[in-house]
Amino acid sequence: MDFDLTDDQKLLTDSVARLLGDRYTFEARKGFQKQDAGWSADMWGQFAEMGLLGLPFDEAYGGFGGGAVDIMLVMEQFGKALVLEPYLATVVLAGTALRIAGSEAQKSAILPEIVGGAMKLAFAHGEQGARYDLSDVTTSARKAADGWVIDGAKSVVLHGDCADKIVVSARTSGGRNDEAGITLFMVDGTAKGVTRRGYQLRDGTRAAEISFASVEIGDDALLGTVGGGFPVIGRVVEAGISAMSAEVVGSMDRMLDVTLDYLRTRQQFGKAIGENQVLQHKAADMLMSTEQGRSMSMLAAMMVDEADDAERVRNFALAKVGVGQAGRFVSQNAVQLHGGIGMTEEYLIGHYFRRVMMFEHSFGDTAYYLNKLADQVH
Amino acid sequence: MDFDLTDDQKLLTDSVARLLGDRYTFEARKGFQKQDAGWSADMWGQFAEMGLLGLPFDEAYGGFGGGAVDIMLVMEQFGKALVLEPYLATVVLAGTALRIAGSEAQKSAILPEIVGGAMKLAFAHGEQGARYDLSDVTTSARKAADGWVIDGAKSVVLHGDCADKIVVSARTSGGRNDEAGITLFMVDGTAKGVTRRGYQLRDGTRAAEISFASVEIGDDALLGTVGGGFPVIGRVVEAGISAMSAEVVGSMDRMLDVTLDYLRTRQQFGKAIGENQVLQHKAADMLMSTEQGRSMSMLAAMMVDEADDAERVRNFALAKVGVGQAGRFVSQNAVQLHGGIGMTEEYLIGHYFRRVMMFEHSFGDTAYYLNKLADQVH
Amino acid sequence: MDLRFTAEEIAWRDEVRAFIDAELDPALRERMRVGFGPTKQETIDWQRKLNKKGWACPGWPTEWGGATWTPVQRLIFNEAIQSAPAPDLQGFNITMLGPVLAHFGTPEQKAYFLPRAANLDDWWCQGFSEPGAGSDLASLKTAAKREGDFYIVNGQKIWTSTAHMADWIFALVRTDPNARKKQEGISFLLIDMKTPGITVRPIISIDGSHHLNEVFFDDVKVPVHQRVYEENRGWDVAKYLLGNERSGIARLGKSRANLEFAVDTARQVRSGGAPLVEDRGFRHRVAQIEVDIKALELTQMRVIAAASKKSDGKPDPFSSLLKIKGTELLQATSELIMDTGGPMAMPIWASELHALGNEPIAPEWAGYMAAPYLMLRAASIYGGTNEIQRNILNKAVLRL
Amino acid sequence: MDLRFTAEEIAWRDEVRAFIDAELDPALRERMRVGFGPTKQETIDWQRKLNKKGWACPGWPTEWGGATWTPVQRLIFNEAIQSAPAPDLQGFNITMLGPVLAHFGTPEQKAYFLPRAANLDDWWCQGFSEPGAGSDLASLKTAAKREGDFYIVNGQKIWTSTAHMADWIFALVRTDPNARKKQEGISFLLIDMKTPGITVRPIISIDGSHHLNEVFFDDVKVPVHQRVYEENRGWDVAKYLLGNERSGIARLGKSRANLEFAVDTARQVRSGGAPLVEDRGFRHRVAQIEVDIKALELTQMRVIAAASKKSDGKPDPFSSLLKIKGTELLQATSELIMDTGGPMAMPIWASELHALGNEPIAPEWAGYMAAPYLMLRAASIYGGTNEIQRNILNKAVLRL
Repeated sequence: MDFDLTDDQKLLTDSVARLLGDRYTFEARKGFQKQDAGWSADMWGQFAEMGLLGLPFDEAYGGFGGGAVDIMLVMEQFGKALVLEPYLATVVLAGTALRIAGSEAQKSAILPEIVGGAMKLAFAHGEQGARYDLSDVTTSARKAADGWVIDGAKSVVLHGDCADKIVVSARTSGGRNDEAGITLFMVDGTAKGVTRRGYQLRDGTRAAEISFASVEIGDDALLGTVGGGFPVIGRVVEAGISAMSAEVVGSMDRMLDVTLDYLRTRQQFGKAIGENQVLQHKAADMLMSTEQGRSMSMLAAMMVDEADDAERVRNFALAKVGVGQAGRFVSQNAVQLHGGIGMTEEYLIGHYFRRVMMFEHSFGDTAYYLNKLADQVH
Repeated sequence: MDFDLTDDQKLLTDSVARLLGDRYTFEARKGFQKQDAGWSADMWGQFAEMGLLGLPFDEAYGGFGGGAVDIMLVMEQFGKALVLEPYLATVVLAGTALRIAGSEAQKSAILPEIVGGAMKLAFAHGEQGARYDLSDVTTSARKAADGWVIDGAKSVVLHGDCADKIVVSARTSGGRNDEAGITLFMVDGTAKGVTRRGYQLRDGTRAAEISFASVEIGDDALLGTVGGGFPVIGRVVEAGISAMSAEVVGSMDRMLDVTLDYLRTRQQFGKAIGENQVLQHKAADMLMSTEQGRSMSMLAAMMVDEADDAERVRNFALAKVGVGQAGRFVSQNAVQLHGGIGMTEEYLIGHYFRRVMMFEHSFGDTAYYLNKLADQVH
Repeated sequence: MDLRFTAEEIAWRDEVRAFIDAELDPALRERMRVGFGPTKQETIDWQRKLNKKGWACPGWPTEWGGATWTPVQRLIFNEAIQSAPAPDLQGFNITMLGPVLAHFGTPEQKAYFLPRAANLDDWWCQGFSEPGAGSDLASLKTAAKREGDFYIVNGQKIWTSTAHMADWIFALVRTDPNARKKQEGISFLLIDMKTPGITVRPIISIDGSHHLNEVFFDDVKVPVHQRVYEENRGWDVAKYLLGNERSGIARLGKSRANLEFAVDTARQVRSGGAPLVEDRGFRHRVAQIEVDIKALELTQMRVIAAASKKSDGKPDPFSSLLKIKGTELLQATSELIMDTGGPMAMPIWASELHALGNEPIAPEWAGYMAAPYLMLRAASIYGGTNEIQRNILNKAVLRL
Repeated sequence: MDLRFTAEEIAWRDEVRAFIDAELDPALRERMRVGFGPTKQETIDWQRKLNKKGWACPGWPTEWGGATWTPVQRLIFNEAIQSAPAPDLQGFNITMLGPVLAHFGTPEQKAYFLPRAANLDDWWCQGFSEPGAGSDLASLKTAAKREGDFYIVNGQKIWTSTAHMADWIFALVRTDPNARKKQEGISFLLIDMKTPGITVRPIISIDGSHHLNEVFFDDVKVPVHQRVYEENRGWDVAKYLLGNERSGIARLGKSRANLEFAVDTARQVRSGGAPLVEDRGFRHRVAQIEVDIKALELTQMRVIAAASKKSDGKPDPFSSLLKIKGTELLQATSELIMDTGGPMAMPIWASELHALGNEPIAPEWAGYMAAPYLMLRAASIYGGTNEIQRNILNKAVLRL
């Protein structure tokens, strides 16, 4: 057991913290959000320059060969600053799919483009009727002479509106919930038959509904094996949970800090409201939730590369519930302790609140994973 | 809608309160508990004299023709004093079975004996393997030439050790959980083949394990119709829930009072501990739970005679959960706010705590009724 | 004792429901069912229909159009409105200003303002809160300096709900900055929002909606005859206003409507290969909320019955219980709605759903599943936070 | 960073477990599994086995038999003991008195008392709490008046766990009633329980058990050489003692054992025609507890890892987190046990189960299902209530 960070990891954390502290203030973020894309191409360039976009990729592709802990450290900082850029979608989600299932040719072609900041990706798996069921895929891929034809629609695809390439899951055989018949493909965002409707999510990040109408792709667009998509999707989702858990930890840290500050300075009835013992204890509960959530986020990071399937799946369920509940508790109380100001768009607390809400409803919610854990009690 | 009590009801409440205030102090109760029976025959005589033992029975049998609200008022006072006597078992449980299912002959023979205080009854339904399932009856009754023969065992029979007559549920047909094959009988506590092992419950009241080994009873021991026991049992249990809910309300009232008193007088770090805002808010939460529980207890009382089965059953589920959760919250916090003293046998709070615990695990617990309610969501 | 409604009370409930069924625009009702609010014009139209019926201002004195309803009738009326759902009575006009004017107003103030308020000819808003005051309302700073027949008002109000659509504002202002106690030296003014010097700045809430505003007063001239009650005794008026009309504070009808909406959606949403409504975890959550709703429903009736017996005019401290438990239910039910929506609740697309003509990009319900959750976090904050409510319970009942 | 145990740590865990398997009486272990405590003699026997192995007093200086374990090893050891379950190290001797004597004791005190304490030749108890003091420990009143080479002790202690089986008591007494601050003027005495003038009165807990006592001192003569550290500086000793050895404060092993016992019983109990363990509500409750156990397990490791880096000797304020969350889990798991037992948990028949020879009147588990629930209500009270722990977190970390 060892909680130490390497010197490289400390350096990484510090550099990201410094960059965001300087350039990603709450005010700056408002500006980024107002840009057409809903985020800042300039910051994306900074991330590339700093090596963040290549963090988890092999050095052979220009990456840095980092692991889940490195991603965790970066995402914690992103959670503090509420970073809007398509890092999760590109580097973590689609990036994991490529790392695990991509052919040498695919990796050589795409990863360096990601690392350099030239290419953004999205992971298009969820569908409107699927909710959190990873095997519920109705989008279909039909074999054609020289490739595949995709039909169907994907929903709430994170940063799907700006993605140059989209990792798409499609059914190549089996019934609606059949795990074995799911296959992954790489589709160009601008391919004929692809329609994207971008929109903002409640937390200010972007997503898209994407429909595929007889989209023709070549055999080289196949990602991994035919019918082999499901286990890859599971690993991608786990990488997403781990990364986003770390973001929530960063957000909880900030919410707690900002709330403590408010409690210390806000005067009412002639004294700081933080002198109320009830609010002190509520803050203590927030602190404890934050720390428990941090532990669970570490667990998730540690499990990303765990080889034992049962162990990994179970721990991700524990972690998702733990971070989700901690986030809900901390964010609700951060608003409550602020009172009216916490309810306004102008103030930063509400933005953290919504990012945490977004996490809880991504990749399966608390009830979904409690169900999974309950299934194992016997 | 009308929350008023009649003048008679006010008088009833006052008289019971006065009697218990004078004669049923916490110290007096300790004495009653130490008596062989585990309760006071003298107090039982007082209850008879005051008319409490005849409260719900028709005047034709010497009773007072009172209703569920009258029982509620008495039980609230009993809950404040933690009355040990077999009132619930005799008057409410077995009494309800007799009222609903008894023949004219049975009622004429037994009810006046109850009213006068000469006869105690028990309701022997639960079995060791049944938990809260009312239809789970394995005790059997076999038709003989001139009556019935009963074999089996009943568990945690409230005041079963002192009962002169025992209302026993037995299977006359069908499988283990078959609702249709359950029949009620009246069995003498001293009948041949009846073995009773009395013991104390955690709250200081008495109960017994009762076994029946080829117990022969006459045809006149049949209570109600053959195979018609199940609906009667349901009504008996509901009457029990209603009465005991009122007891819990009385206990919560007392716990809150005693706790407030403690918070006002107990000094620590140079001031009354009740000056701590956190404890004030906890007490406010106890108050709210008590009031919400009181409302639910009223609902139960109101539902005892409701004719619409679905409406009645549903409301009893709501009430049982509501009172159970309120009781658990109030009693746990009463101990917590007292600190060490609340954990001791000598002090009264722990006795209320255990009476409330007993309620939650009588007639089906919170999880059992939440399940019932959940079944209806669709 | 009988907790059930009497035949007369049931008949009354049926009468109210029948009126709503007959008079409320079905399209508005459906939009409200899924969480949308009525427009200003819709609220006005509805209020006028009620006014025609004689139901616009039930709590007022009968000479000004009030009703002779019992507290139970009032409760039944409120719950029927919330459950329908139909637009609430415009609170600033009906539950706040009206009773205050009827009690403290001059004959001229009553004659002019009351009928207009009942008919929503004037839309009123409330200018109490100020930046920096929060729950400590009496520490307000907006100044009104007497100059002849006018007050010159300078200062700022905040959290002013619907100020951007209001014709008038009733405001607390400081007329004596040197008063001994901060509660003294405050006056209660009626101010026309069209008076020069008033600026309204929107505050957008975290659900993206615009209900709240800041209102700035810059040398605003207010005729002295628009002051209600005596100068420097506005705090008495405010206390009277705040103690008024606690019936419906629990907003149980709204929680019930929320729960219904969640369950209804859960029938349409699939989870694990079956409708979400069949999931045991979901069902248990619904069951627990049903228990809590029932308990509060009965407690509310008890509080109202008790209130109808006493007539000291003071607010019942148990209205704090109704507020706390009521807002907990509003929050629990809105959380359930959001969780039911799941990923489909995360986009901001309520307004975009139909933007593309006949081709909605998501199921209709999806647009409304997160907003109530976000918006109702304020329920435990406004009108005195739930922490303040517990302080009140402690002071008034527990006396620790 | 790696949250997993290293191979060495796993080997260590296996070694401890193997020792327990080999040395612990299986009958005692089974009795403890269902909630029963060890007898005094069983605790002594077990402590001596550990002492023989060199594991009796791991936190002491090595010259007095302490071990060179890492904090993680210590944690693994504690958890293995709690999970087995095996008797805990006798806390008063091992985690409280030992380190204090090793730090503050005279050479004679160390030489005489430490080996005896490690081997449980003396059973120690703690005389800190007094009636009326509660969490305000320093307001203690028991007086020790110096007369020559003796102190004459008069007063009363309360909540004295195991005083009725103890050979010695270490007590805080007031040696200077005129001290400026109440923390001054206190001394730390070692007192032989056989000294004339000591009376022990049992306090029965609400689970019917006898752990606690009142201890009365009536002109009890205590030789001055039995004072630890300087006169009137006993508060320093007490603070050192209370800050010591927070590893294991969360008692996660116990919560884990509780959970296992509940699930195991739920396999045997029928509900609705099937084993209770198949009920979704039961399963969800277990699942939630598993989440909370996992989170605390990792947090505990983080606290321990951080503690092993710092050496200022001050208690980590995060041990308050471990205490709060740990006791919440003890209480949640004991509630689950009781609810699993259901009606069969309500009788007091633990001691009667076998009273009738070979014919138990209920399933074995039934006798033990309510006692932990009752007894563990004290978990959030003793050692500083959970409210006090939140005050500590606030003061030390949040600084509000």
